[in-house]
Amino acid sequence: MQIAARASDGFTIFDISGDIDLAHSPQMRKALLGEIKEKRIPRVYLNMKNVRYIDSSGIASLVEGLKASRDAGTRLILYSLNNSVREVMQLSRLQKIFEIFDDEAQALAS
Amino acid sequence: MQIAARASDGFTIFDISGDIDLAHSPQMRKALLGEIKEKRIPRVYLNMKNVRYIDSSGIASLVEGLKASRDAGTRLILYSLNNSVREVMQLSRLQKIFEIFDDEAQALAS
Amino acid sequence: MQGTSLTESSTAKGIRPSEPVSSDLLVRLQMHSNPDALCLVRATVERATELLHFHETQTRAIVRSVDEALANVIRHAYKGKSGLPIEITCKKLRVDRNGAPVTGLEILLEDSGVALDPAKLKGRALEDLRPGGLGLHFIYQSMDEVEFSHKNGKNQLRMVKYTVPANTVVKPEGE
Amino acid sequence: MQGTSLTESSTAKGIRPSEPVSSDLLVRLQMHSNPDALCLVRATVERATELLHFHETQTRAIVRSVDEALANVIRHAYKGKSGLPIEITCKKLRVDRNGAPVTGLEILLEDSGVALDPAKLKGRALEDLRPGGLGLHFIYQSMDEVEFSHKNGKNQLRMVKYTVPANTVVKPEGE
Ligand SMILES: Nc1ncnc2c1ncn2[C@@H]1O[C@H](COP(=O)(O)OP(=O)(O)O)[C@@H](O)[C@H]1O
Ligand SMILES: Nc1ncnc2c1ncn2[C@@H]1O[C@H](COP(=O)(O)OP(=O)(O)O)[C@@H](O)[C@H]1O
Repeated sequence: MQIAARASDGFTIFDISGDIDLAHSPQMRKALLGEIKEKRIPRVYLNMKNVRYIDSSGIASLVEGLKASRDAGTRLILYSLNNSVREVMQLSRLQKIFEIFDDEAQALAS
Repeated sequence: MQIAARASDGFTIFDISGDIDLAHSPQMRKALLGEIKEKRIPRVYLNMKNVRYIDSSGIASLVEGLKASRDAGTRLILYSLNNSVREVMQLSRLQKIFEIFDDEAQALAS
Repeated sequence: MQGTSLTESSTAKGIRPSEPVSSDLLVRLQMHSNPDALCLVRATVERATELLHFHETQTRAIVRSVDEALANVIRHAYKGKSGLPIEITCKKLRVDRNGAPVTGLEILLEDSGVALDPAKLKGRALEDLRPGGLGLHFIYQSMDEVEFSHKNGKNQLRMVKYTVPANTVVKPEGE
Repeated sequence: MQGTSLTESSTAKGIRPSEPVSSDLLVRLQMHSNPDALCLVRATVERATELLHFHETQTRAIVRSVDEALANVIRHAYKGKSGLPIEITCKKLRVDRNGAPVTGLEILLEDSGVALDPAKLKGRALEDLRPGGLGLHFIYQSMDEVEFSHKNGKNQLRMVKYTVPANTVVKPEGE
């Protein structure tokens, strides 16, 4: 997994690629919580376009991020989920809990 | 590996996809030799666009096809080779022996 | 132009056709309880499902189940300790438990960690929005057969998926 | 906008960091001498090379070498007979043979087939346009170390590739 941040006024976009699995979800969790809890960035976007795989520990990290953003009164927004990630969201019954958009344009406009 | 034939007047195009390895090169060999030796088709094209991997047994089958086409006075033409296939051609020092084109348009116009 | 599919299964030139062997082993993997190795297993299992012509969605479901089960072995059976042995055996099944002809993939995971507590194996209600507790849920949702057992001092988890749903689908109670 | 790379290697939450283990086993595979299983091994080895951050071209060269070597075991050592055992062990190397720090992938293939004839192991001149005789050439071209041996009744082929070319590269004579 690789995670890179694009920071701007009032928001941060994380471009994530590869596999968010047991070996790598802690790295994503740390990045997310840093932006949400510590820096209190109003909108944090996750670009999931190049995420090949996400496991339950990755989902758990996203849920932690979502909870932290609710506590902080900020937003966590996901976009460009491929079939594999969508399926896991559905299996976890989380597709309605998260803010999910089809692409970056729609996510940024939301 | 999957191999499908598009037959037309005076030529046949084989669209090959997947891995041409020890398990599958006999199938490609059979298809090639059928078209070249038995049917004596003047031009046989191999569309390699979706070939993910080719091993030395696959290369051996191509060489057999090339020899058969020389014997028959016909042409065997390859196109749309990806990096992986190109490397194997170079390792085998065969890139100058085969007729190789960048894409279908160039191959058909040749 | 006319389209003819030439796909067929064939043995290599000079290779004698497969002789009947007692077991239909596809591959056995031995790894250590290291999260970095999970990606290797996912790749292997993915190809094994392709070999058996599972659909893409089924492939992803199987890969996910094996990955989650291995993650559980690492985190729970081995309590996060690395360097401990895990074995994964992938077999092709040609008959189901009633002897009916099927195509199935059997995956057997074996570890020498602490034996598991069956009471904990039910997974949790999803209504509760909290991190964790999803792995078993994914597995039970995805596989046709899921059996935990303890044999010769080893934990075994046997999972089976059929290319077409088998008549006899063994699901844990409560699913 | 400013770009910050956050890539780091990290252990999972609740997982103790790797303890030093005697060997750096990545994965061991057991398969039968069946050409259909080659695609499984290629996928596994590909991921192992990704784990060690080999470049794409190096990855393809390593995968190709393992595949060709296994094809030779099936065709030559086992004379095309299927169902016979082959073992592939992938290890991460941290030092080369002189003890210098490196990152390397060691792949050990083991079979119980007929012992090979070293005289045949040179490969052939490529000028001669004929099918066959390319596999060993691919292997010698691609790997940094290639060693055939026979131990405990087993044929062993040990191949090593370093992420950066090592100082001591062992090539067979004549290459
Ligand atoms: N291989 C295992 N060994 C021991 N306990 C296990 C194993 N797999 C699952 N469990 C138990 O079942 C529970 C539920 O597992 P799971 O649904 O994967 O969620 P999580 O691992 O996030 O808690 C675990 O918390 C653990 O107590
Ligand atoms: N694992 C092996 N066991 C026995 N003989 C082998 C083995 N690998 C290679 N050889 C010998 O080396 C020769 C050259 O091998 P190779 O370059 O792969 O080409 P090919 O297999 O097409 O002949 C083979 O023909 C065979 O005689």
